[in-house]
Amino acid sequence: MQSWIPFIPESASTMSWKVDALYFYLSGVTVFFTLLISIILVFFVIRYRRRTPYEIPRPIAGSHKLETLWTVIPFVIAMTMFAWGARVYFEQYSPPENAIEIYVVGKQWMWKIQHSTGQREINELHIPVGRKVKLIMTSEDVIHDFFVPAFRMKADVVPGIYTSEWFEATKPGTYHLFCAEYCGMNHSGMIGSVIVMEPREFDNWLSGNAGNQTPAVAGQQLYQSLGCVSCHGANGEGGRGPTLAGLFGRQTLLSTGQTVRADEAYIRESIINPQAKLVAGFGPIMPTFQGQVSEDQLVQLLAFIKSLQIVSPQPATPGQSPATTTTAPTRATPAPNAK
Amino acid sequence: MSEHIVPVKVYLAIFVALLLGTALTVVAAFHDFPWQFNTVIALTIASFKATLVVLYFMHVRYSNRLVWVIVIAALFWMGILFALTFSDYFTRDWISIG
Amino acid sequence: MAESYTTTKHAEGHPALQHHFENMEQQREAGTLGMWVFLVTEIMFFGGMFLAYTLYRSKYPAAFASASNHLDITLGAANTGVLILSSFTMALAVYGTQVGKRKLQLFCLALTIVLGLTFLGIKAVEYKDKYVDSLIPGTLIPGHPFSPAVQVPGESFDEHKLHLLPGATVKNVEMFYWIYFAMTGMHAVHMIIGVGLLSFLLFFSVKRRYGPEYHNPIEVTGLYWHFVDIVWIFLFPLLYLLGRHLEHGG
Amino acid sequence: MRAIETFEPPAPSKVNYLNAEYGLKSWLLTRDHKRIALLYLGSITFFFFIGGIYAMMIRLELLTPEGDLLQSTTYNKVFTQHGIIMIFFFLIPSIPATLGNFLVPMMIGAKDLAFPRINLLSWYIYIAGALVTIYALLAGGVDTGWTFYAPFSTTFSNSYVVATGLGIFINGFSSILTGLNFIVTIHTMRAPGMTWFRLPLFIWAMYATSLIFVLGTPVIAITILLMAFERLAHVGIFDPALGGDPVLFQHLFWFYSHPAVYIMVLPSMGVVSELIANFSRKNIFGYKFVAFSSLAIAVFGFLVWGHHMFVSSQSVYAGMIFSFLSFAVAIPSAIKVFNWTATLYKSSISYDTPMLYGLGFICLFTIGGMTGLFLAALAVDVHLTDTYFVVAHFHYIMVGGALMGYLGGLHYWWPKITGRMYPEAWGRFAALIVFVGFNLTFMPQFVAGYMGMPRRYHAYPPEFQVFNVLSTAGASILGFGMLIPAIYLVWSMRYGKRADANPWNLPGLEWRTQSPPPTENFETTPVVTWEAYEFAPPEEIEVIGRLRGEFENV
Repeated sequence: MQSWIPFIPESASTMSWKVDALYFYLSGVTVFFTLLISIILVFFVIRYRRRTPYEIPRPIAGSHKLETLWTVIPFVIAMTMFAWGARVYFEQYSPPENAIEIYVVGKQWMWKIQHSTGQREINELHIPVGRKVKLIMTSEDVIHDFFVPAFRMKADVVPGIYTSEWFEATKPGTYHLFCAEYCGMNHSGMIGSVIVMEPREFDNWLSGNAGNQTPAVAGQQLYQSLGCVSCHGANGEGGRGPTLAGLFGRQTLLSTGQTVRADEAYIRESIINPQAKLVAGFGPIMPTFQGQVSEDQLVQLLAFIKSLQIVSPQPATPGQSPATTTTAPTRATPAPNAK
Repeated sequence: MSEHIVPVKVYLAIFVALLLGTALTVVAAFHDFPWQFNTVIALTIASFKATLVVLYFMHVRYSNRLVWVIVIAALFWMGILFALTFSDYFTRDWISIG
Repeated sequence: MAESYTTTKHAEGHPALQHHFENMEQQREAGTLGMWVFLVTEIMFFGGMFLAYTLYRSKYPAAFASASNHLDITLGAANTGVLILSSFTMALAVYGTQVGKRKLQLFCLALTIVLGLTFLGIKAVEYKDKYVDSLIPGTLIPGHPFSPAVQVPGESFDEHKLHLLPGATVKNVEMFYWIYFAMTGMHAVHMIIGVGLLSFLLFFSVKRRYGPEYHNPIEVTGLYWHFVDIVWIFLFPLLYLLGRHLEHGG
Repeated sequence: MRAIETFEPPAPSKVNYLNAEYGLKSWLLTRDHKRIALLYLGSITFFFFIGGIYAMMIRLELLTPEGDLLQSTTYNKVFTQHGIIMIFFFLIPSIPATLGNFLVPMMIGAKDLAFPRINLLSWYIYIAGALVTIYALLAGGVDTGWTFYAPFSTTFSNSYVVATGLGIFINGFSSILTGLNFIVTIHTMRAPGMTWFRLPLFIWAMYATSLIFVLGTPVIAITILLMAFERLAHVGIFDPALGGDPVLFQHLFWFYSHPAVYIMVLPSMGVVSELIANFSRKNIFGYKFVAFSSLAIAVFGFLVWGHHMFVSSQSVYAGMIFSFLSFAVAIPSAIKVFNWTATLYKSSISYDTPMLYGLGFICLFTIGGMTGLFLAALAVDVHLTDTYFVVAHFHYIMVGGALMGYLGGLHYWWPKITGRMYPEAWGRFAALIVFVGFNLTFMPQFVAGYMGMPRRYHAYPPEFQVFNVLSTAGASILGFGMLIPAIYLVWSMRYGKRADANPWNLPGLEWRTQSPPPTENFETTPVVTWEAYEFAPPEEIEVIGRLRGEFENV
């Protein structure tokens, strides 16, 4: 898997060339200075070799001008590298709006992936070309890292919190997926592929693999079976517990008087440690669900609560293809049909 | 490093000040101040007490520059540890993953 | 401190002068500087724990306040007083040695040891109380897990029960107690070492080793002792006091 | 050019520190810094070869893409133990505890370090830590990586994490005591006339290193201790299942472990300053800049640890702060490289073995340092971190930098330490082999890294094989190159040509006493009246170019 430039891996995302460009700049500066120093060294070593055993060269005073010169020039060059790197980094780690959301759960030693349309995969990720894709990731055990060299993108997958990374593939193909944070015995086996498809093929793939519940639907079932309904209401309208419909992404007033944005981290914390951030006006009556719901199920509950946000007619988010949104089959989850 | 002998009176005064500081911080702890002032007050009193111990009991006030540099360096490095670690934790929410 | 020696003084011939030093002044300087540098490492050592404390206190304020309120403030304050007094007697011991008041030196060294042991005794009582209330975190004591009784709202006050403030969970209270035991335990280890050093000094003071010409060991041990005192000066408010007002306010 | 004036050699004496006393007890209870240095030298050499064997196992396994030679569990232990042994038991003590211990008192004109008993204690602590670690390795080994990331280390690993952690914890105190001893010695025990700006640059480097020892090591000690307790007693600080934060572990770990990189390379920079000046018979260009850049590196080194955590879920803004500071720390290193190069201008360069290592250091350190910029540049680091690029980069610093300096220094001071010369021809040959083998080993790893090969993989996709074959071939040459000095240095201790007091004709204090030195280093306390690297009298100083009026006093 190589690009036409030697020693550069295939470029397959909108971010690749930006990283490569900076890499070329850095390489150029490195080669220039290494050659400069080496050539001067070799020249001096030959030119000023010791000719007679007892000779003593004249001592030379240092020079403030020279010192200033070779302090300021490297500093200026370093700052261009910093600014350039920071700019692209900010882009890499700022999740875009309107991206396809895909949930990733890492565990020793596999990647479990849930599309918001219900498809589940293990160690494979199918995505369409030319669409922004955002991964929301967490781990069941140790720290992992979702690394796709062709996209020049990686992010740690940390237990206990959600992290995210995003990319927009530019070229159909099959690319390496590596775990890049050492995670124990079979770390080097925690690999897989990212399969980038043309949009039409991707739609085919989606419909060919339809039949699974969407995470939101699975979350809804959990919501019922875990008894959340009794306090939060069947549709999240609230009751003894706070309202969930439309909660996601909103500022929420807490009993301490502070406000907090109801994001993934907040919802996750409120399920496994409900007393931590109580909504104003509600007592500490909710039991903890720590240990009772897996990371997969947490992701499903999260997806369900997010879906409650959409009260008005659903916007046509392409992630949810018509085949899966209109009817929400409530049969039990079959064995994962992805490899 | 010429040696300086601190008079007993000074030690006694510092000792009394430290006891008063302790009493004050306990009393202040039960009082409900607005915002985070309970923490601020407790830490200010503790820092004041520590400063007295360092300056008088540990003779830093009468010591040479090197000792001052060492004390300040120690605080500075603690500062680095705290400031840069919390530069991470305090700015995490600035970009939400959602 | 002399930046460089203009003349090479010959050894003063004091029996305590080590062979590689030029004179007692240089030896004393080295000893004091060595202890200060060592205290810097100690600050950084405790610094790691203070960092963890700060992070989790800001992350779980309610749990930390609840746990803190369960600590015995009377014993904590008493111990603070004991330690301050011991610092005072330590300073006097150094003074006594410097000016050659031998009785003051011996008496204050002995008193400092007694006060150090008092501190450790009170600490032991506190630890025992925590053991009785099942507040020993994790499996630090195998077979005795962290399982405090929690006060139910409306129930009559029971000092052995944990009163949880809104937003606090038992799990995070457990983390407070681990930080509490780690920090006070590490502090107690330093106290024990300090008492050991002081006993050593007392033994040789009785044998008249230290006096106005040679008192560096007492001086640097004093620096160490005061440092341990300073650590406690911060531990006391951070562990015992912060969040007390919530107990009464709500 | 003028002819060298030969220093008056001290009256030869048959008694030196090596033969002043005999018997095992005279070594194990010695308080002589020179003997303690040799105790350290023996111990770290032992660990160097253990670590080297692990390195060869790693390279052999990676010759083929399949995980055929070692099982993954074995491989994970091998790379972990390679890292732990090489870093904590070889590189960190290497130059400070051997060359530093031997030379700090001699170069400043003192009879010993300020605290000889503490110095001996530090060696025993090192040995205690080493024994505990060896126990852990023999009992079953450890597989967490040398970074001990939580929660893998605290909860999930099934290996001897606590024992290994204890070994490192104990070993840390040996570093602290060495650093403390150096700081106090340099402050209080300089000979009359030895002012701060007359100190050899090696002393400045040791002073800067000691600062890091003293300020950084306690933090790793407490971190490892908390990690071990968490594993033993399920008391949570780092494991999210216990309410902890695994990223806090990374902050605390790298607060020490990034400056630790400078612990490894700063002493080498000090050695190289000595080599460059002395083997070109020239005062160092911009002495004060080189001296203060050591301190600057020690201080700035503490401000950049977060560049190991750009993808760790650390805040994007903290990442930018750390990136900025990381670029800033590159500047003092650049200043050093330029000054070393400028020193060679119009000098008289000899091609002795130590100088070859010194020149090799400059070249390799330049590459190592410049590739560090890739990892400080945020966006590129996102792609490169945890790949072989990182592996290549830090080996350029630690082997190409630290180890080259160590070998150069060892050869340079070998006649002083042992009173014997090493065989010069073999020395040059080995230096060449090491240089070639090293580049062949690690240069391909830069490419493999950018191509996307993750580190700590025991099996890898076949397209990376070509880089790994080159790398393994290079490692064989490098390994061979390391064996040659080991053999001829041992050989020379008995059969080498006898060295006189000042075999290189140098002005430094350590060359103004017999080889090997007497127990108290100098017959009488020296009085220093000359500047560092003063080969010619100061009135002959030439001011280069049209920079007249700008020069500083050397």
